[in-house]
Amino acid sequence: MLRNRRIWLALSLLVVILLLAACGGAQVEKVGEPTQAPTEAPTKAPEPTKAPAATEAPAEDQGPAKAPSGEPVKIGAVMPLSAPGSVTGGKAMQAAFEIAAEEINAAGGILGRPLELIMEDTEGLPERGAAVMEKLISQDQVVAVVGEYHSSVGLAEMEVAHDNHIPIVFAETWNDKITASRYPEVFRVAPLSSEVAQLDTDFIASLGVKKVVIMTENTDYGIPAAEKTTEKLKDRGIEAVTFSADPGTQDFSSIIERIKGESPELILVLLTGETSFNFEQQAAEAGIGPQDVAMICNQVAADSESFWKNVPDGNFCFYRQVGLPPVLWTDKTKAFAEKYTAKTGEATPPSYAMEAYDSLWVMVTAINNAGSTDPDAIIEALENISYEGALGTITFPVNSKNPPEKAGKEDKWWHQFPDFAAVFIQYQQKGQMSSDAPVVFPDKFKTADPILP
Amino acid sequence: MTHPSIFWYTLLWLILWGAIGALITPRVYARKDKFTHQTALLGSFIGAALGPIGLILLWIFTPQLTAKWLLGSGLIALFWLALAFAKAAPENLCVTSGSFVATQIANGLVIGSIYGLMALGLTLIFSILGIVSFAHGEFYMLGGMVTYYFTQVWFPDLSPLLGVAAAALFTFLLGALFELLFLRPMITGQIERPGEYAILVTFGLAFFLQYTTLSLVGASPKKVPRFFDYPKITVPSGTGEIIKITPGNLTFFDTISISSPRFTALIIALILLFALLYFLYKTWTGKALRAVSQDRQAAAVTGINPKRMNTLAFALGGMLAGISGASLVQVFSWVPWVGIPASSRSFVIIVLGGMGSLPGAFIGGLILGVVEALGAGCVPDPHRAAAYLPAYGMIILVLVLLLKPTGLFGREL
Amino acid sequence: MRKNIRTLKLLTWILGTGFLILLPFLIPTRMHVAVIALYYAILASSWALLAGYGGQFSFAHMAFAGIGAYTAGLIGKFIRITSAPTGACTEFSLGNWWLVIQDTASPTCLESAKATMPLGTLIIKLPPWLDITMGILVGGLFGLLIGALVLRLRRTYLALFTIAFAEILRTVINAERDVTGGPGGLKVAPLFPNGASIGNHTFSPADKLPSYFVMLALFLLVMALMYWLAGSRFGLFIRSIREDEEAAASLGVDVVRYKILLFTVTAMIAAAAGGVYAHFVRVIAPNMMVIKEMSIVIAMAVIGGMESLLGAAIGAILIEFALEQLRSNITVGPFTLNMADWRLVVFGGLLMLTLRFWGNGLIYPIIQRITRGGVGEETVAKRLQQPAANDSSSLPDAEGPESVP
Amino acid sequence: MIKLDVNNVSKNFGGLLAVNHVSFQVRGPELIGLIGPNGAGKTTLTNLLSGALKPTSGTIYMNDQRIDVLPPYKIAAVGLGRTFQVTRAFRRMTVLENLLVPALAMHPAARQGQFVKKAKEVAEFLTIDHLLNEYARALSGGQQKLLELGRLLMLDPDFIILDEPFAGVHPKLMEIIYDYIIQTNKNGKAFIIISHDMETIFTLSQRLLVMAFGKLIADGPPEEVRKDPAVIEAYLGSDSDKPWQPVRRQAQPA
Repeated sequence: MLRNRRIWLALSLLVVILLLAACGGAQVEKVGEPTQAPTEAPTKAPEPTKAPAATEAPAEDQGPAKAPSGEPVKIGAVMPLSAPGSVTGGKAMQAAFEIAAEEINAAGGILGRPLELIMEDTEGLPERGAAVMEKLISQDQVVAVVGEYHSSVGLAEMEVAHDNHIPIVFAETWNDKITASRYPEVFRVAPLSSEVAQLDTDFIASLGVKKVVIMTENTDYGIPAAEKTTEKLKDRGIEAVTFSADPGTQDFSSIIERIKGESPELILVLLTGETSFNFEQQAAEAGIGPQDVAMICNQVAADSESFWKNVPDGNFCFYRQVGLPPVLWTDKTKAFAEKYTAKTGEATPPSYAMEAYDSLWVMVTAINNAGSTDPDAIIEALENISYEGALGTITFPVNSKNPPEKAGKEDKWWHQFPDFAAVFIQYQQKGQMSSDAPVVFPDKFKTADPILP
Repeated sequence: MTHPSIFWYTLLWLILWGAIGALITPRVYARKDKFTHQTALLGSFIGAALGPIGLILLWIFTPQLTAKWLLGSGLIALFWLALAFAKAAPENLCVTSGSFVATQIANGLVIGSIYGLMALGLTLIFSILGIVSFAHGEFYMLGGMVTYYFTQVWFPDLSPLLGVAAAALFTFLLGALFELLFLRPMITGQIERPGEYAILVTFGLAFFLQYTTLSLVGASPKKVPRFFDYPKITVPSGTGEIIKITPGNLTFFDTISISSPRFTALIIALILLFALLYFLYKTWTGKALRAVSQDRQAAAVTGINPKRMNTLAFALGGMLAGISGASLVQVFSWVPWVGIPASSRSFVIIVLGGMGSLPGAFIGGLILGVVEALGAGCVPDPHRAAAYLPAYGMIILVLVLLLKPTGLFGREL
Repeated sequence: MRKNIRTLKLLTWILGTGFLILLPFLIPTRMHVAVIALYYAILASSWALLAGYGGQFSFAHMAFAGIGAYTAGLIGKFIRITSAPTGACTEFSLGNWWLVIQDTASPTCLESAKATMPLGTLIIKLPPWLDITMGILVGGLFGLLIGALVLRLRRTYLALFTIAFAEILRTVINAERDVTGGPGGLKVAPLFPNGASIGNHTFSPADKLPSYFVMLALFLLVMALMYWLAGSRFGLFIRSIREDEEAAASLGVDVVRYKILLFTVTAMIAAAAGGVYAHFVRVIAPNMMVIKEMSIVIAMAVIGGMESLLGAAIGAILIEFALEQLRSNITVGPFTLNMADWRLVVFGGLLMLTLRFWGNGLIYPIIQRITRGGVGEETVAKRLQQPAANDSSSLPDAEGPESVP
Repeated sequence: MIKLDVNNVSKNFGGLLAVNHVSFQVRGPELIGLIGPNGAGKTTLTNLLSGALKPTSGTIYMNDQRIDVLPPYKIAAVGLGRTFQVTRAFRRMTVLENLLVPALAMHPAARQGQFVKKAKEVAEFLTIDHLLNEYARALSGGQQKLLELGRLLMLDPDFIILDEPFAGVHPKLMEIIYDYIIQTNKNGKAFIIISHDMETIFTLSQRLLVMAFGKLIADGPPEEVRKDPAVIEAYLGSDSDKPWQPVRRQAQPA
């Protein structure tokens, strides 16, 4: 093979020139010297990493003084609208964003200027999410970004937001790492994955089961969530075995047989979106569905219409609903729910729609409070915000003035909305609408006892 | 696995002696001036099955190669592998539970028969047109989609079987149309480099169909409820059930459990298989098709129009994929990209069965179904077992290409 | 005449290169797309060399880009050079330095070892150019292995095998999330981890401009390399193999060797592009290898002109910009077209129509017209005046497709 | 001294013995004709000699080197060149490029420019020099056959096998091919020529091999072979083709 010396010579030449071209040099770290990792510089004030690059210069012109009046303020919204992302989730978020944008413009817009919401499809892909953020920031020159459904995409997006110093309010990304990054630009109105795991554990323990199978998805959301739940269940003396599958898996028959072999008393489905429907129905057909074993279905079951279409044997499924239970709905929630039903025809808005709706409103309120579109001003306004939304009163109490060390909290609480509520609901009748299905946990919101098979 | 080293060392041993056998045996046969064809394969099998002793005996006696030798030594090698696995992972369900293994194999055979049906279409196209259709998975996807729209959206009261028939008709017509518009020019000499063109244009068709479907129907999953709710029957009633039927599930001998939509799909696949065999062997058109696949020019001389046979073959092949999809749409949720893994699978199957061989395609489908089911059922790490599903097919593909590129029933090149 | 054409060609090259160098100043806000466009240009033109020149249809080109990207990313994630032994990680001594691998069994070994290592110990992450080089080598190795396995068989097998290989590679990267990060992706250091400075102008690591010029340099290098290869005996042989393998073999061309060589070289080029891409986008996910990406690269090469490296590259750049431009929805009367999906339909249809009606692509004929100036047709006309030929050859030529074994 | 030894060579296609224990020897620059009815195994034998197919049993030696185990390109290097029944010019390459391929393949260290002059001479000899920069696909069928012969001259093998060199060729070009064979043979190259054009083959060759049903049924000077009863039987027996008429078509082997 080496006879064609000249070709190999040329190839090595290529390598050498690449070497010269990419003389980026190595990253050198010295033991004993403080590193520049953001996690280790908590008390440092948000430092604008703005570089004097040509590509970013126009962003400076976004200040209200220089801009002509009446020119819209641009905010980016990111969500998965095509596969492999969760399209169900993305579409719901899109509808919520549209509702919020209409309301905002009807209420006088931002800083007296109209809001232009630029919605982008992240396809559920991290690299696509990063590219979309680049596009929003450099090409559309948005002043802030809201949204996102998938944790893995959110993790990629927050890096871009951090690099470009653009504030971002995440709507439905649960991974603890997002706020644990302690980036000054990153805020979140969605719950923390670890806290949800705690809730799941409490519920499972209240049912009195001893053996649980967790069916999770092989993603940045699913694996950590399964690990944390397993850990917490173990503390309560409950054994848990985890199986995982890629999002989009079609055939679960082999896994289901293996799950049968474990003879679980409860199956916790952490697969998201459409994949969860696929699993739940196949499990039902194999005889370990919700009618045979207690099953906590994925929260997309809240979309009752598509749930019953995809999982006709899904009776007695439990699912977790994040967000206020209907009894605690604020006026804002009710108003939003009404508009959402009018727009989409669904009975109740799913939690991610509420979160999307609130994330945009929070951002706009902060910009109005700040009185400018300067990132630092927006971040400061966000840290001080107290906004009455569909999810309750949104605040970010752990922030640069009250860092986690001082608040006695873990890093994950940084810029995190702390008061999220969640309940467990059970479909107790075939074909039931999610708005009619009873709340079974926690006790204070309970409308019916859980039915175990 | 409790003792993973047992398994891995056994595997290494099998591979080592298999490789030695494959490399040296043909030389030994050649030196003795014997028929060397496929002796590499025989050597690798004997090496894996019986190690150095078997190889030395083989080299001393150099027996005439027969299928029995291959099958026997192959089975022995598989036995060693299974034994090593059992010793390495004594707690694994595949080792402890016979009913689990039986159910996995049964499920593998059921799903494999549908893979086989789909691959049959691909191999039919190959045997007549001499091309591999890279859009085969999209016909499968469309079959399911059409069934969904017919039985769920447009005519909600329609019998599901009519939905399947509609899917068959649609994919048949689509196949014929594509053949006429894009493949016909190949044989009439309008395309300069037909071989390359065929690969690319079918690949382009796959892309086009997939995204057209996505744009039209959206990405949210479509689901057809199972075609038939079986009545609740237990035979014999009382103790010692042989067959127990519930609306969603069938249980045989109290051990093998098959979900009822899969069983329905199996029945459809089998009916179709027999219909196809009848068509190919008993009708004039079917005989003409087979004649064309054997010798184009000779067939043309006898009055068969090979161009028309091309159209028919492509349409039929697409239809087989379409029906496979239509019969599985009640098992899985259906999205516009379900065809991608399905087509990869068909490629593995036709290489395994032998390009252009009809029985090869069906048997290859069954083998792949069982291998995938056992792989997903037995790989100890539950995180990886299902995720690696497509990789089991890949292992088969590599082994076939290494050992016997013509496949199980392939014609010699 | 001939000299004029050569000057014209040279002029075109200089103009084209100049245009690409000046591009950042024309579209400063679109640099991200510009870099991605160059990435696709490298992939499409190297695929054109493989398929258009060599007749080897591989669907694993994106997989090789993925191998390059992941090798670069994984080296950055797991491998460090230290000036003192850690005593905790897997490590190899290199004289005074230690090569440290933080394997998945002990992912935090280096962190914990910091406490015990002497103060001032240097911990060095390999520079991007080195891990890209490693990526190229690993890509080449995979190319060699696959080539050796499949290229001795009929060419349909290559297409079948590579499509399956690409899917499996993606599956494995998805499944091995401890190592690769799974579908959530792998973070990669920027191309210039410490920023870059030209003169007294400093760029931050997140700036696109330095990355653009690195990708541009790679693109120009790869084009030069491929044009040189295509013009050498290697190019002659692979084209003869494309035309007729058996005939080429009967004339003494070592068919299998040249096919493997071609496959390996193009795999390495794809891996190089993937490595630079990884450092540019800074998060890579297995989805960069999906069939859709491969389809787009093929559409770019075919529409540009499979038999022209330049045509494929121009096709790639134009299509990438068009694809990004076409993302926004189009409303026609009461209907809103979701262009995110429909644009791919358009390109899928265009791919098929181009194949069917314009076998040479849409851009290559334009290039040909510029560079050949109608010379080809002229001599064909000359030949037609020669009465020596008898074209009514009765030899059967209707063997059907794929008659070349 | 050119030497070819074909010893007991057989080729089995899934039960069909296409070539059945064929043996013959060639010594020196002979000009041999190979004839036989359709499906007799002539093309299979050619493929076995050139390495495109591997024999099921038997051995082939050329100049005392065993070649049946070698890949085709190495057989070409040993000194055996061939043409194909259906012309196989590299259609999307120019005539000049077509001619350069074998020359460069034979001389790994040489530069491209070295052979251009020789290629021009060869093209001139075959009267296709005005087409040097033309794509081969633009050539007529006959000219493509000439191009194939030109490639053989550039390859410069000791032993040349021509498969149907006269089929479907304009009489004027046929003359050129005829001259080519005679002249190259005089330059010390051995030939095996397969043809259905009996008239030409009988006048051209010094020795005739006759195959039927995979077997070599006759081997000798043309006059002797013409009288051989086995040959007459083979041609008149089951096949409807008339023995001494030129046959233009021959079916492809499956």
